[in-house]
Amino acid sequence: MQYPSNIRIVKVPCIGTIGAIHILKALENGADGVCLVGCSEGKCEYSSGNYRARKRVQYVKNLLGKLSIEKERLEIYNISAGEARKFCEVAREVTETVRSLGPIPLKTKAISNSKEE
Amino acid sequence: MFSKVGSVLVIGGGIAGIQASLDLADSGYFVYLIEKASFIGGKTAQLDKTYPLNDCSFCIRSDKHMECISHTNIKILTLSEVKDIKGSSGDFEATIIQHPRYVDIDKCTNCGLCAERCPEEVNDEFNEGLGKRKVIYLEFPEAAPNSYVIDRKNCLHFTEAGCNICKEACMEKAIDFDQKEQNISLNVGSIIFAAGFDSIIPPYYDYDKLPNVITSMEFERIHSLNGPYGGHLVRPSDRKEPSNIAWLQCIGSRDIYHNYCSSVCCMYAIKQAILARRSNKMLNATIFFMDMRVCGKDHERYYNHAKNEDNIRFVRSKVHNVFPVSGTDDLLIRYADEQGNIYEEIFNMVVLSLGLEPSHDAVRLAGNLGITLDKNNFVETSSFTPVNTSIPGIYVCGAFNAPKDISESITEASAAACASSLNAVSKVALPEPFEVTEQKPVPAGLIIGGGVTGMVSGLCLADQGYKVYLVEKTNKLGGHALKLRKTFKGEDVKSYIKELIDKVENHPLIDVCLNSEVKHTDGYAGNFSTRIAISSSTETKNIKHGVTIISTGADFLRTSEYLYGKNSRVLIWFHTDKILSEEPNTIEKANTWVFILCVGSREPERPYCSKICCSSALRNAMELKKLNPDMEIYVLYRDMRTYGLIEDLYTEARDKGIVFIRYKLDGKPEVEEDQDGKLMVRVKDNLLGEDLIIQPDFVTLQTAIVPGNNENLAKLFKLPVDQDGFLKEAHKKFKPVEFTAKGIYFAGLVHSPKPIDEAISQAQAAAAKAVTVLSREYISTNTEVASIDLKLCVACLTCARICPAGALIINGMGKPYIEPQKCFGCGICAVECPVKAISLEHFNNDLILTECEAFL
Amino acid sequence: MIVGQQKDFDEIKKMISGYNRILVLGCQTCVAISFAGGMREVEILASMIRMDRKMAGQDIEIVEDATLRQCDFEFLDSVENRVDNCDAVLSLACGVGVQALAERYPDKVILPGLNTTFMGLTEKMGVWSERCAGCGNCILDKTGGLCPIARCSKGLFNGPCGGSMDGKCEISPDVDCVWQLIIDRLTALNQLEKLEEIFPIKDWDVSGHGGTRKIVREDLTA
Amino acid sequence: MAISAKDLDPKFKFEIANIPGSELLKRCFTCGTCTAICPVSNTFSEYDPRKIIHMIILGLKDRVLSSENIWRCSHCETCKFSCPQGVHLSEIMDALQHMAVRDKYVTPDAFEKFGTAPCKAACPAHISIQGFIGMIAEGRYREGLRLIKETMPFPGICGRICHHPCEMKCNRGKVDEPLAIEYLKRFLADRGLSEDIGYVPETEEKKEEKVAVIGAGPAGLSAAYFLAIKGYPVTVFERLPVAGGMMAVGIPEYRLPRDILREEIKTIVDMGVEIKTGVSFGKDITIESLKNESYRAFFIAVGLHVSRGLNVEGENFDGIIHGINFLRDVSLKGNVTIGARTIVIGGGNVAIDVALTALRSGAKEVEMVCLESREEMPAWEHEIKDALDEGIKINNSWGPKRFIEENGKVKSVEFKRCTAVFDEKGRFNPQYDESELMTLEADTVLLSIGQACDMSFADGVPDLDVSPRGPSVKDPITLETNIQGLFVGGDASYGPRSVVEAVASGREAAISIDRYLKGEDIGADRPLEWKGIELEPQDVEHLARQQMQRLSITRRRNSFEEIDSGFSEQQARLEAGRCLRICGTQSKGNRGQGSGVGE
Repeated sequence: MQYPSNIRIVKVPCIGTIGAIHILKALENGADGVCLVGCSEGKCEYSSGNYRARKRVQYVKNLLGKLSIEKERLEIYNISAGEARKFCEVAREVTETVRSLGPIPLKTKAISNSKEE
Repeated sequence: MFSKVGSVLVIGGGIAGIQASLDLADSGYFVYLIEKASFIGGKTAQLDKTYPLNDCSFCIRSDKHMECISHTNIKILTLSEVKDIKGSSGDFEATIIQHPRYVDIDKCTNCGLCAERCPEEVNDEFNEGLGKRKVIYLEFPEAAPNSYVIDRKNCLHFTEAGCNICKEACMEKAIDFDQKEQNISLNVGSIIFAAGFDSIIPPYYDYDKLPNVITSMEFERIHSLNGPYGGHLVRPSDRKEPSNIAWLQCIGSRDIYHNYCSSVCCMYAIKQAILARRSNKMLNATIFFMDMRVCGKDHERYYNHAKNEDNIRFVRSKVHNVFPVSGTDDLLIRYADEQGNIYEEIFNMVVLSLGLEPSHDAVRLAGNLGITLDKNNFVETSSFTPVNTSIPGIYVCGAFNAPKDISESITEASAAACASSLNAVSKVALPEPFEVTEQKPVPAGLIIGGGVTGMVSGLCLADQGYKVYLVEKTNKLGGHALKLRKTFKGEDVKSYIKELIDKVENHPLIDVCLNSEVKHTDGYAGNFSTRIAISSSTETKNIKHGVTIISTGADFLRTSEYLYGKNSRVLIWFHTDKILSEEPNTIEKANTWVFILCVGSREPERPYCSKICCSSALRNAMELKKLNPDMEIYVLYRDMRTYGLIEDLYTEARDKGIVFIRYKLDGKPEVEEDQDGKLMVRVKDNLLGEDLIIQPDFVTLQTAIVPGNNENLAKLFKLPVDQDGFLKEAHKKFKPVEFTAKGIYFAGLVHSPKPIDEAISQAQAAAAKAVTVLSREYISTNTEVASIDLKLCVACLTCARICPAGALIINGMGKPYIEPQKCFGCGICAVECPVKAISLEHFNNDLILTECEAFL
Repeated sequence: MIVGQQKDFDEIKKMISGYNRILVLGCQTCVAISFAGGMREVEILASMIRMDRKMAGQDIEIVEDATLRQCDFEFLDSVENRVDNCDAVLSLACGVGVQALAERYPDKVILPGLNTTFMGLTEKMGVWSERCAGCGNCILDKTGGLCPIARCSKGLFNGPCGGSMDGKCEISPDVDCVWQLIIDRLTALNQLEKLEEIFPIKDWDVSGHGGTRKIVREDLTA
Repeated sequence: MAISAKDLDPKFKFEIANIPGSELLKRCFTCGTCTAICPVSNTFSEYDPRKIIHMIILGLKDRVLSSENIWRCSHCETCKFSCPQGVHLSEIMDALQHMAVRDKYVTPDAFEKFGTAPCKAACPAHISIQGFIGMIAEGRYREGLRLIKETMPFPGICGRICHHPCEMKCNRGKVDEPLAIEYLKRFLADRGLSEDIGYVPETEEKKEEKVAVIGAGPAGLSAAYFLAIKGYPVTVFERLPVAGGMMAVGIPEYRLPRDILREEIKTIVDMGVEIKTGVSFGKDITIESLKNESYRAFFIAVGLHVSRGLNVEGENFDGIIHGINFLRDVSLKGNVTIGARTIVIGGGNVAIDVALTALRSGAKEVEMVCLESREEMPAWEHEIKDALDEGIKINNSWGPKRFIEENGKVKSVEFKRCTAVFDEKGRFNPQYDESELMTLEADTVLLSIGQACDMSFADGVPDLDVSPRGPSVKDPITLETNIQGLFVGGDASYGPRSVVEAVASGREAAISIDRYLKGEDIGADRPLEWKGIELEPQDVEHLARQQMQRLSITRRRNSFEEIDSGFSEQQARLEAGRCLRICGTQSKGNRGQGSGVGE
């Protein structure tokens, strides 16, 4: 079982602990996409962490829209810890999506814009 | 006097063994956990999802595995077997053989290089032989201990001397072919058999020849993401997705070879059918069964849902043959419906719902030790001491006691932990709590409800030296059990209760408060304070206690159906008990007696099974027969739910000539009286398609068990109540006697209807859980607790509003305060705090940020 | 408390264009509670600005900070250095805070990141609604503790208008008719007769219509 | 129509359940397995065994006993091991039928009207042949084997050497060829041995009364087997050093490998039967000595182990050997020297065994000489064919006149033409034409002209009525003798017959002994007679009978290797699939197929 090597995993006790700022920081610092992986809906050990995270992802997607960054770069999935295979699949899927979008405009535009100058 | 030894030997590292070990270890005992396999988890580890929540089995149990592996009070011996046990209660000498793993657990990093290189492949037992594995292997990625193991029998190093490929591949130098078998001698105070079960080998159905006839465990593996087919539901012969699957129930159960019910198969078959339908919406799932035995909490609802929402077809017919359909890999099943019509249907795959047999190794060992086994080789236990074997100091829990599911096994494991701890007195040091606050737990328990359950819990705590306050609403102890005569095994309930009440009333540490009710309660695990009102006076009493156990029981339905209340010969179950004890003449004069089951249970307004009605009806019917052998007894039932070893009672009842007639919910029996007040019962016989008119002298109604006034209780203790009005446990499968809130437990019928033996084991389990709190040197807190920087806090209340644990309160000064006993460290408050005043001890915001920033 | 709402990002972008060293300054009081201008929002906004500038190929230096209250000069002293070192301050405080900042640092460009919306309360997590219009002449004693000035769309004083339907305001079925609430409440309090008293014409002088309001307590002044 | 109390007889279920074999009746929990599996139900929709059981339990006595349905069971036993609660439908139907006759719901000729499959009826042991064949077809081998062992302890033996009268009666024979019943039985037995699914019948709770069996041949061992099932402690005394009787010392190894025999005898020993070999009844032990050892019942089945004489001149010269002695010596000693030119006198199956064994024991040339013409020969056709195939010359219609010696050793035999073997009444009374003579050279002459009983056993039980041929039976059905508690059976009591008949005899003896020891009426309801129902199969596709692999002629020479190699699993299933499966049922109605509804 393998997942793409260009995925960086940040482990958190509950997906509910990931705030908008964490997602933004990751993107700002060079991640081309961010994928939140939490427990299945209704199965949160902390009762509502994954539910909150899902709403928060929507919020950040809106922020990304304002920045003209593709919303697809951010996604949230519910995968339980036993579903290693599903995780790998999702990881591949996410990588594929992000790859098809290309590098985050943050990098490309920064380069092209600076060239124009 | 011999000196008692402070450690306990737990045989079997399945879910029951793990739970028993954890409870004992948490209460300060040292545990040796012996497991035959190379990993702990047992059969549960092979399961994909568990009913009735369809939870990922691994997610939840893996916590327990890790806890068990890392607990300083537990020594796990994998690849080990018990060779012999000598000595007696309090001082046993056990000889263990530990087989070599050939891999150093501490060095192995699970890189997998060894297995990659290993040239030899064999069938993978963990996947029920459906896949292959190397000879050096990890059973499954999350196996605990998480280390590779060498299967000596097939290893070329041993069979063809000299293969060293894996050894050379290992960078960590973890492979050691020189490891030798070890004899280990252990001195323990008590022993718990948690040896579990072996699946019955399918005796027919051409299981060995037809690849698409699979066992239920094979289905679990196929459906598992870490299984042989990566979780794709395909059939073995051609790896194609089946479009219709049949489940055949009672394979190796309820037959002449295994004349008991394996208890779990109905539920797991439904679960598997639901999962199959989820992975393929177009799939036809059919379950062939005899009686649908879904008696546990929420099980009936699960069944109804499967039938009505998931479109799973249930066919009441036992199937004995599966025929190959030539030219395909499909299978033909022939079955008869109740009217006698015979059908033939073709399925792509057939799952045999295999029954449970007590672990063969354990049977041998138990036999050598002289432990009394019943005729089916399960350990013989009494309803009143459900985890005690015939040898003092040796206890049993889980499926070796009787067929049972995970939650019942876990309950029983805790019960066994409780019972065995009385034999092993001296304790070892507990691991340091993460955060030590100065407070010690109040060494007392409050028990609410003075029925059998409450009394058993109370005695368990008191016998371990804790003060017990037993609060009972009525003016006497005993509860509804006072109305009962006998258990399903035929033991005398009355004398048991009398003895129990005596013990409770005379126990120096038990303070019985009759006519009392709880008015207010406050605090947290280790330190509760509760106000009790005594109904006869205006006086109230304040109690300090470290734990609370709720055992307020349940009530019975006062029905208005079937002329109850209008004709004095229509009785409720306990009236029958009464007549049996007090009116032998009445019985001698009666010619015909009718029992009607499921009165008020399993109906739209009460969609649950009351679990005890079948056995209580049969027990009373047998007693009636004994007093008057000529009496004709009819039992009108919907499904005969004599699960587990209770099946014996059903067999015996049929042997005695009791007549069983099945009715359907839409064709309930009618009870009428003629001009002379004589009773007449009309019921449709489904087999003959004709009405049967019985003129009984008495009709006994097995009325539903209904929840007591749990709403109040729930409000008082801030506890969740389920849809049926019973208390709701923290997790149906893995935390069966706990609430999410710590320090408060429950036992007995307040949680769901159950027979006396299960209530008693739950009572012991609750006590075991309570002891894990009471036995601490300090009130323990969770390892990860949020903390608030009050300088930054603006008391916006956000945290208090969102905390899922209810651990955040705003004190009178307008400042938030986190109750460390309640906080479970999820970090949600920290991320939501608008002024960033909250952080998580081990997991603060900056750490995540740093990680998120480390991308370029 | 004062409830604010962050300005649209495009507007903020326009506002800060041309400035390359910006202090984003939050206020940890009212607007923090309404999730518009606390430290948490400062971080998010700062991150967005940085990303936006980066995509435009422009450099920007952002300093993130927040004061306990921006509407008190004393709290503003602590950020003096930071203010000095930037081209502009993007304040996430309410209008009062923005102005306090502007007054305290007269040479600095001070920009508002929020629209200050109303005085109100948190109905539940994430929902805020207006309760007080600051009219300077409270009549809540007569209306059962519910303010028709702040909560009646038409600011009526003597009972509901003809548009009140099923307890809802005619402007939207989501808005409660405050007069319905007032009547219900007074009925429950058995004080319905209070409504029989006709409200006199309200003195709007104290509501700001008479110029900027100021309160002086002689006993407290130095 | 509603059923009311007056229609019900609550005692009915107890009445039926008290009949042996029907005990578990009340265990029925109406799962429906029996109905789904029953070939009769599958062809005749009125017949629903589950309903019948349910009606018994309800007490619908009149309705059940007057129903035609109770007569429809074909006793195929297909359902026997499928009922999860072990209810034996066939036995219950039997009980119902007898009760219906007894209580005059029907006249006794009802028994005539319905019956069973002709194979089962024809089998002396009444094996439920159609049942075990059905089980093979469904892959339920273990159950098939178990079903055979209900009535026959030697499926491996009888699967090889049985004269299979069942096959003669097979209804399939009317279409193409009869089922290979014998070989299918062998298939189950072999599979049982090779795959360790061998079935050791369960024995009832141990009883007190000891039973002695004299003679460990098929009859004696069968009696021991059935008595052991009933829980009796049984000891079998055998004069020879091995158990098995003629199966061990008569039937040659190339037809019956000895390991098969050993395994099937071992099963009986595993059931608790003690076999004492090398014990002569009449010499080492007697009835008196056994009674002193507290044996309570006796079964004598000593067989026919001595050869008849010829009464011909020179009969006692060296080189003239009795065929059964020869076979016994080959079996026991392994190696018997025999001349290059051997003559076998006799035309029965044993003579052929003797001839073929001679061929395997070193004889270069074997000729058979018999009184009968080729058509009259008592040996079975396929056996004669085997002999001819292996190059044995058969001289028909010759009788020995005299033996000619050289140095006291036989040199040649002179034969006279036999003109008729039987007289006009069909009795054995050979006529000769002394003018037509033939002389054959011989190094060895093997006489195989009939067997007789060794009467020395009579010394052990002087009071027993005997005839010159063997012990006398008082009642051929119960096998009682003039001595109470002493029963006789097997060849010694009725003359030379086959193993399966000996098994039947042993079983009848066991029934008698059981009833005797229980003090019951020994003769009641006996014999159990089966009527095979003839069928005119129509529209049946022709399917060839499966053929067994046989050893090549060249490999048979000088080798005792088994000739027939048995069916492969595939062959067995194909062959079992040829069974019509409806034999014994009366109706040909067909049931619809389709999807049933769920709950």
